[in-house]
Amino acid sequence: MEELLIENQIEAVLFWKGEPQSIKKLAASLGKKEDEIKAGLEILKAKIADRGVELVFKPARQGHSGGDDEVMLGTSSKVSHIIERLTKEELVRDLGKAGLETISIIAYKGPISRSEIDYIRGVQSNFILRNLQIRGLVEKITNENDHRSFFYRPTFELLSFLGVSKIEDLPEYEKVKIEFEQNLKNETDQLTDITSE
Amino acid sequence: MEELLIENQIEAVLFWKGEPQSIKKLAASLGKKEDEIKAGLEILKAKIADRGVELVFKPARQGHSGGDDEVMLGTSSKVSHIIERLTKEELVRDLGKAGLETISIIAYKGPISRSEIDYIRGVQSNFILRNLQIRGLVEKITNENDHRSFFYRPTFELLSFLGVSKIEDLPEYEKVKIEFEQNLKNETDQLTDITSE
Amino acid sequence: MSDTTFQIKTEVFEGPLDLLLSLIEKRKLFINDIALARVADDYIVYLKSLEKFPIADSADFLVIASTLLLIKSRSLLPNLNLTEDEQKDIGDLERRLKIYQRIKELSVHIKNHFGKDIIFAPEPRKMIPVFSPDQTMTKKNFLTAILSVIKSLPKVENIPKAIVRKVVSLEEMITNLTRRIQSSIKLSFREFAKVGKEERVNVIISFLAMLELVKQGIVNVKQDNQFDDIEIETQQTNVPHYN
Repeated sequence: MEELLIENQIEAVLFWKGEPQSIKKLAASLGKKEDEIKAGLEILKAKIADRGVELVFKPARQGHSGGDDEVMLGTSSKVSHIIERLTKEELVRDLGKAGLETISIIAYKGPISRSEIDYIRGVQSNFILRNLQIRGLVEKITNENDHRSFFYRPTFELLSFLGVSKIEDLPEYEKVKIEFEQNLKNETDQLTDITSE
Repeated sequence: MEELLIENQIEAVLFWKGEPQSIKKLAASLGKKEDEIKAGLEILKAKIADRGVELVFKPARQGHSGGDDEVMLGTSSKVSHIIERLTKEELVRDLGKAGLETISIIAYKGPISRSEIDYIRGVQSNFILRNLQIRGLVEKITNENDHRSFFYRPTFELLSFLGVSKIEDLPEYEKVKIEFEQNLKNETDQLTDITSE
Repeated sequence: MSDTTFQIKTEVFEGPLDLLLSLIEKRKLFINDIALARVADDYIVYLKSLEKFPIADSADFLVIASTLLLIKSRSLLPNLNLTEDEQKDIGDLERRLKIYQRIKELSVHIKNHFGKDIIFAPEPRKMIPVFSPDQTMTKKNFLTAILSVIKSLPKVENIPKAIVRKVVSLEEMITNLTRRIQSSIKLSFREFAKVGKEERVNVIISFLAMLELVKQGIVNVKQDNQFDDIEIETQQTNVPHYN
């Protein structure tokens, strides 16, 4: 497959990250020299002048060592009123059946990993989990035993909102836990079968 | 401040969300009609044809609910190797024989019911279907004509992994569709005795 | 029909159609009833060769075996009368195999593309969380939701009833078929005697032997005397097996 022009490669990385990237980092990611990245950024800037996203440059601050020129892709300032509105809407939307289901699993079974949640629900939960995080209902914590993986648990605010001081105060907590373990035991037995498929 | 062209507004929202959006939702977000959004998407698609990002479409089908047309902005398939190096997520490429078979059926013949999948494969597919759903490669939607039954169709994740911006871009897709419709039409009439969902 | 059966023991098959298709393709045949009659023996021999044959899977395999037996019987005994349903089963099997074969071809495309040039969804966009529950966030709703989650966890269930019913009806079918073939042979004997095609009779007798193989080798059937009722041993009914 033919390779994309450098400005398009830069665009792809910046779009994918959605966060400021240093020129140095971009150069390393793309296997290019910093000067090439800078030139590519100039071309990209001109190319997207008339579009819905724009480049934002953050020069390294004078006198700060280790500071690097950074750049990010962001939405055009001309749509900031729309984005503001959408951000607010995001927070008032109904969480729906999937939301309630996911959050109840995290409440009763948390801390729990995403793959476990996916497994229990039988579908991927990445979008709904992100939504629950933005709404401040669940939070992600690092797995002490494996720093590359995460667990989800209910936030403190959610528990006080529900009026429980600790998670064990949820209705029928012990009973649910036992029932879960019994049913899920069968599940894991089956999982080994499934994955060998 | 002058307003951005609709295609640029769409791009901004898709960039900002970073998740699939339904046409309906986009229309509501931008205060436009769905047709305007669709036309805008076509322009956007043409505009970014030679860039670092691309659009992925997942259409609703007539008679299949759960079924809004949806669209997502992702990185160009031409920078796949670059993003793959950057991503921390583990990419599982192995589908297994059952998985490959089932995915092929859903990709080329979906939306399709479980009993039809069983019929074609000659074995029960409930476990592999659950497995594929947990992996996020296929999803279940409700049959609009019969709310107790379901259809399976490809997800964005599957389209992304296949590197196609729409399912019709798969090799032989149109040819196969005609084949199945013409030559093998009565196959569904034979479904009577196969286990129902 | 004199070809030796193919040794395919080492392969793992997704199901009866997978097995059948591979048998046909190994003999480089097109999918039609002649091809199906030719691979019927291979199919049965393969089933016979399996040491452990879980009943849940065997149901799927046996349904197809029964249709193959029909096709083979008909190819050997043109005067064997088939019911409308049986005719339909045969046409159906051919059609299913053709679709399956096409799907197999198409799966090569999927295999070649999957994970090769991925269109990546962007990293989750960072937003500062703002505590904003909706009205469904109550203890009561949490409990209702979690109970329904537990309830919908897949159960380790035994084989669907429809399949069990099919196994039973398959046994009946083989019994019936055996009787029908027996009487058909008696009829045919006169014809054969006239034309003197002894060879053909031998083929039919060996075919009947094969029927016995099916009965004894796969489902562990018990038959004390030749025309007694056949009892099926299905002790494993509650132990499903999934590949």
